[in-house]
Amino acid sequence: MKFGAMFVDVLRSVFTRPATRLYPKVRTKAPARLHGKLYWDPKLCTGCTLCVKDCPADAIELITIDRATKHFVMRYHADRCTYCAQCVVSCRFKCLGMSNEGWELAALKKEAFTVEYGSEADLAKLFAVEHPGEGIPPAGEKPASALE
Amino acid sequence: MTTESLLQQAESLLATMSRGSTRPETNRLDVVIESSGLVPAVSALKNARWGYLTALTGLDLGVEAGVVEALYHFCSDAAVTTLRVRLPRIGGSVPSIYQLIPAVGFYERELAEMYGVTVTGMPDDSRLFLPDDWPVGVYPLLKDFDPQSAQPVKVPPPPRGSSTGERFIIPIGPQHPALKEPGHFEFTVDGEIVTAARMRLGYVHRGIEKAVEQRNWIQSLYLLERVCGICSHTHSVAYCLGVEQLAQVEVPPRAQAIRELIAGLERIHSHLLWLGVAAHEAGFDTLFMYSWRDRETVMDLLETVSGNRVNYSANILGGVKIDITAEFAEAIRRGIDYLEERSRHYLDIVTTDTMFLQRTRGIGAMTREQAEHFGVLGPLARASGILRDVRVEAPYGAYTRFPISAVTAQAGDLEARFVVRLKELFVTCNAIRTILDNLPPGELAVKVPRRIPAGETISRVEAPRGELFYFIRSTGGDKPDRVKVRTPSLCNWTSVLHQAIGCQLADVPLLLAGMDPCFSCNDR
Amino acid sequence: MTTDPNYPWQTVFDKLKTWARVNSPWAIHFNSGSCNGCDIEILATLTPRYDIERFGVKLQGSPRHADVLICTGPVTRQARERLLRTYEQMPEPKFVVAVGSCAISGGVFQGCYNVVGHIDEVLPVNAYIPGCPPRPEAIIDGVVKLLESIKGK
Amino acid sequence: MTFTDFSPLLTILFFPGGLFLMGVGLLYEWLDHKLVARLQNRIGPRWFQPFADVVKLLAKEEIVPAIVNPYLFVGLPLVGLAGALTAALYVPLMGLPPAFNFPGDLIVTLYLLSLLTLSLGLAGWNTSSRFSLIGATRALTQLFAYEAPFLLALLGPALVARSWQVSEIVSRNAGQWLIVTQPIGFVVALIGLMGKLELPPFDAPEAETEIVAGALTEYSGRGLALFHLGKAVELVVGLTLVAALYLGGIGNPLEFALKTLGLLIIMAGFQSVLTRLRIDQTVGLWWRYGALLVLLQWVIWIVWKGLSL
Repeated sequence: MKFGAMFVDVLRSVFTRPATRLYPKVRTKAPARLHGKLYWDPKLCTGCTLCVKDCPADAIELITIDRATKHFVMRYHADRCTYCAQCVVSCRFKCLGMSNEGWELAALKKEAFTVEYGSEADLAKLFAVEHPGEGIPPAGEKPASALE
Repeated sequence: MTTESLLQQAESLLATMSRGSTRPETNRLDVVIESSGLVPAVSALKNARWGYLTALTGLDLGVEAGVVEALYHFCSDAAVTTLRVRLPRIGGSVPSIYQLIPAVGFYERELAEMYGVTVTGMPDDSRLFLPDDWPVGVYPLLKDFDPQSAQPVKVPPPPRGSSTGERFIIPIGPQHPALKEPGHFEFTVDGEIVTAARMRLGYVHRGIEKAVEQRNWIQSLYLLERVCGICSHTHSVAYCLGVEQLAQVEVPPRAQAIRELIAGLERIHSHLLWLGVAAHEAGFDTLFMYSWRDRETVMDLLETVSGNRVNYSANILGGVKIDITAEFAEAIRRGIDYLEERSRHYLDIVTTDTMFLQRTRGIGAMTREQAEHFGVLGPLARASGILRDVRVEAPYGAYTRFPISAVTAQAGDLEARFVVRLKELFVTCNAIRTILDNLPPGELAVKVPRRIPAGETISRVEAPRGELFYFIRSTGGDKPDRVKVRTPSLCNWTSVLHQAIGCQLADVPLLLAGMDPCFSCNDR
Repeated sequence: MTTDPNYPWQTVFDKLKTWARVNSPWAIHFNSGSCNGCDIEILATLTPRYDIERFGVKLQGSPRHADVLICTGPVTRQARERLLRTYEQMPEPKFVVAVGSCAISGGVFQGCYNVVGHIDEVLPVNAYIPGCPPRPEAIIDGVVKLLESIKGK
Repeated sequence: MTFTDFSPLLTILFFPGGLFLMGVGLLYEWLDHKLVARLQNRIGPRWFQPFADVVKLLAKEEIVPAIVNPYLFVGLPLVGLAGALTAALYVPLMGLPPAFNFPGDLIVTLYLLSLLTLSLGLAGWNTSSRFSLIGATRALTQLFAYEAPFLLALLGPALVARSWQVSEIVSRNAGQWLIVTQPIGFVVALIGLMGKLELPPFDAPEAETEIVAGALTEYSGRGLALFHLGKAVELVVGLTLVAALYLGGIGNPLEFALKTLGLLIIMAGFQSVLTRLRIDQTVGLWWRYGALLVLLQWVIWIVWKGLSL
């Protein structure tokens, strides 16, 4: 039986620095394997949609621009994503990956969470289809990496 | 006794009630009985002290078959005996076995509200998981359930508990600082003494068991992982084991070892988390802060190894996603050494600190008989001297190669629960070291077909809170037909609510914390 | 206190109020159907490694004391009314933060029969923190972004 | 120099009463939180944290529940704060002689200090939310538990000085470290102060995990801020009293500030290493050990005095 068994720890804390990390002032690098935001390489994709089928949260949409020439746009919903990386495992052509840097995703508006990946020309085509009569958006209006 | 002789014993015990029995898997006996034979069959098993009731699964065989089944699963070591009661889809009825096994109360209420089966003689037939505004006569787990039919109905507001006379009701939850998760309790107090306890679940009920039927086998894995954010890995392991048994694929030994390794790290994180929360409930914030500070060590390890801090997604069907390289192994060893030293220190604190012992020693004591009577599982049972640990009783996966020894204590009070959980950390640390020293080489995963062969299987896994039970049924499609999840918390509630009566109100939060409740597990 | 905008003390008072609000966001946490993952990460932000008390954030038990409602999980049918009631009990000005993918969009629980939807279908949300669950650092990041936005108002 | 030379109004409103006192109180509160945080191996709040908290609460909407008596709801926090502020006028704040004094002011001070707990209890009863009711019951139970031992412990120095006037006791006992001759009294007084302030481990009346925020559960905005300020003021007054009576008088302001700081550090240490006591354990502790030990010390002291005469 002891009175104040944590005294040792408490005393030690007086002479050591706090365990607190000073985020956001000081930022430590996230581990290499961290499952952050998804990224997609349009060049390798064959449009098999296995990633879409296996996604547990409907976070990925693959929009076909031109099936024959394998032109697609990927619409990724960071707010639905569960960061499980099943899509990365399911993809046979290694065109998906998860970044270990894109994890500070907080935003004040939900619109920021929908990201479109694809070549600039494909993105412009998609925009023209979805927003008829608005003309081609100026470059940089809807950048591929809106979350960064 | 071997599994085989246990099953033979069960078969002979049930011979008079049996309407046909099968052996679907080597460790399972499936006995079809009439609903009138249920009470004699359960008494026969109970009187012979054959295992314990582990779960009650409802099963809808579809509109064409016109049959709903109630499966009563009994486990004794690795042997599982299932009593299968066939009932008509509409108007089916089974007798309640609450008088024999009080732990069945929650399961029977679940069966009644999910399948519309009448359970005659239930002591409490109020809503368990479904919301108050759920229409009468709509049963979500039936195959022809239409979500449109479940429109909210008007309910009279619950009578506001009066504080007249001696009935003074303290509501705890669903939003309450003592509960990080929503559940609702009503403690009737006389001064500071609790005289009655009631509980309402269902605030976290999302309907995962139904949702699984609409998702393919792979999607279901991640959905089930999110049944609970604390023991997420054990849920996915239980599901993977079941699916792999159905698909009859052999998971590579390396993958099995990595699964056990992650499960070990998860157990450390869960127990340290619990230690902190329990200390916080007792008003000992410094212990909370220190145990959570040290817990960050294991969180870092998990994040480094798997990429996520909480829902690791380490498993895929047929193996694991992640490999443990030599560099990671070294980091894990270092972390484990530190954590083991700290755990010894915490064990010292919870067993010697005078003020803390005043809040734990002799409080909520549960004898071995009581624990058996209430069907308690996990550390709660082990603190009362019952060796109930699936990893020891029925080793699965890598536990056959890297066996683990169970920790038990005799006192059954809150202090014993602290001691059992902390000592489990030492055992776990040693197991992790053994695995790291003998990590088998080879593949990480084998291919599992997208369509799983038809069949039924049971997988049992030891979660940090106790035995986790999965019943999985496939009809050969690309989606599961039924996944039943029975989590340890649900089994432990009955005992804790009984213990609360006669306790001080101030002891209630600690008593609730003592069983390490997980509402998201309960409610699914 | 007068409300005349020409009154010179008014701007000083307003500045003081905003300063106090930004530096003392007391929070209350409501889980309306989450898997627990976000909840333990929120709790982890209080502990020595992250120590969100640095920013003046304190976790309160009573909604009457809180300024920020931290919501986790999709909204289940049974929890919906309680979530609304907790929000109504909070005194003005109040802010809502949705933590975790399923609080923002339903995440994996989209289409479950007992899930009403995500948080912003029930309450006005001021900041979203996606992740499953977000790392404690990401939660701090979200809180800082929310405080920045209050400052700007 | 005494402060009675100044206009009494100035004394009461700004220095050493009123604003100055609240400022010092909040600073001490920050110190307490910061110390506990450091002992828990974390950084803790910034220095202006309590000020921001109070200003924010004052600027917030105040919800008056429908079932309460609104006059009591609004009035009780004022009474509590006023009690604590008035008590401050009779103690040697910051090492300066008390602003007012009269024979027997020690007793009056102690009762004024209890006013905060009493109004807290009444506020809890008035709100009649279930958590508030239990919080109020516990607060009042605790009041009756520590009040007598605390009083007995502070009367020890008075007995030595043969006066019940704070300024008299302080000047007659100047230089005498009564902590040495009356250690039990000192410990009981310090722990009694922690009980009075409902600091851990005596925070059962506001035990978050059991009864949310106790008597204050329904308070928001201004009422909460005033109770908060009252606690802060009481912290300063209590520390001043214990330091002045037990730690060798007031000396100069700097020396005195250091003495109170030392007491605060000891209190922070107690707060971090001890587990919350149940209310029945608190009562048992005070009556079984606190009161009896102080009485025992009195007996020893009287016998010793009698022998040496």
